[in-house]
Amino acid sequence: MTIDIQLLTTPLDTNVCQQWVEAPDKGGLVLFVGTVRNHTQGKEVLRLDFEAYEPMAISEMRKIAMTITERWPESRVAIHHRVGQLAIGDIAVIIAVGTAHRAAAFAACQYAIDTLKQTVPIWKKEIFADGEVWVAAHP
Amino acid sequence: MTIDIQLLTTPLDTNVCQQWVEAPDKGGLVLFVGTVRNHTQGKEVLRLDFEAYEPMAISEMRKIAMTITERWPESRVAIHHRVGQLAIGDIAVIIAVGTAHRAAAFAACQYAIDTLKQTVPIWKKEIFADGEVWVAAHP
Amino acid sequence: MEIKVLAFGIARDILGGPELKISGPENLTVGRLLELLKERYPAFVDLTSLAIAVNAEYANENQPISAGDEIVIIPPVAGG
Amino acid sequence: MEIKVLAFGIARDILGGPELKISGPENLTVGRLLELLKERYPAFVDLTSLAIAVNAEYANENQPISAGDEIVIIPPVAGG
Repeated sequence: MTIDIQLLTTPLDTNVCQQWVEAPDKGGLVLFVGTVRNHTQGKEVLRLDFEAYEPMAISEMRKIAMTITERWPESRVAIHHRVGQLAIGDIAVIIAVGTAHRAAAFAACQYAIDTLKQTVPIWKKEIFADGEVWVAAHP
Repeated sequence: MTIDIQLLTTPLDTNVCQQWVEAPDKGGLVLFVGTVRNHTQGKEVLRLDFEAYEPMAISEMRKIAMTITERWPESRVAIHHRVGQLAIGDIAVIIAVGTAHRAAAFAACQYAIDTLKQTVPIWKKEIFADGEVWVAAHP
Repeated sequence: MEIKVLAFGIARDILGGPELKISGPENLTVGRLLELLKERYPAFVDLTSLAIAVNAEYANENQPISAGDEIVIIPPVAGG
Repeated sequence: MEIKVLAFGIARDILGGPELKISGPENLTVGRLLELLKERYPAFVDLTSLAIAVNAEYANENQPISAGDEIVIIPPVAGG
């Protein structure tokens, strides 16, 4: 196996993802780490609640990873996404890609996070002091 | 300070770089991890020896980081490069960039590694079973 | 035909619960289900997007729905 | 004027050591130093590139060299 897909309720670990994609023939690793920011459009965020339609979230993340291994052969991919209640600074997602050369690792990692945000059925609700809002739900 | 530049003879640590660029207002972190590959152009590599013209290597890495903080305001940057004798799989360089949004972090991290390979006075010698060669020295 | 529809995120808030039982014609399609949902819950019209997953795969509007399918309303996703 | 030139990487191998003492004219420039080096060590001509750092900064060919400067030969770099 060259891909590792996980949907977790516990804190994510960059080392675990990095170790998954390391290999003696992989000279370039690129990791994207998405964390919970403390504000959005000027408003202070207290926390974020993530939920997923789990079987489909996993299968859609797997599709992204499989596409990467097809488009950039010999790559290794880890995608870990967290669900549940996250505090400011917590890691929501880690994507790690290892390839022989760095340009492919950058392109594949960016493809993965861009696609994840478009296709993977995960939702997040931003909690403010005066209310809450489902992110991206409304134009 | 928002930049951390290090030239080290000891193993590099992704966590240290990640923690440097984490901040409550940084939602996207991109890390590039460059490791020693076990072959180059079909030949098996036994190990790599890195050396640096140290004061200039540090000042050129600092220029890269300063350019990033100017071009992508409010970014945080860590660049750690190792020197000395490295085995297959060892990490030679880690570049971490944290920004509010991910597109800037990808662009800045790629800019950093591309520029580092062009300007920073660090040299590496690949050691094969039957000889050794200074990388990139000859056309 | 009675089908069960699951909902996540803002779709669950709009339905007022994680599950909806709906009576539709025997030859129900994904497109017709979306129309039924928007008729009954106009708040769905205001969303950035609205999709239906059938058995954990995105379904196009022409796809027929069978009694045993797992049907899920997918409001705009926001992972990462 | 006698100046001291430091060398790293393949430049050190070409010089046969990390340091070279060289006698040049009083109005020595970086460009003239590069010419002197290539005349004395033709192996420098075969490199992908060759630069000179003066006091830890890349120097252009017109830059004059003074007696106290730290002069370093920079063969093709390969960090990362």
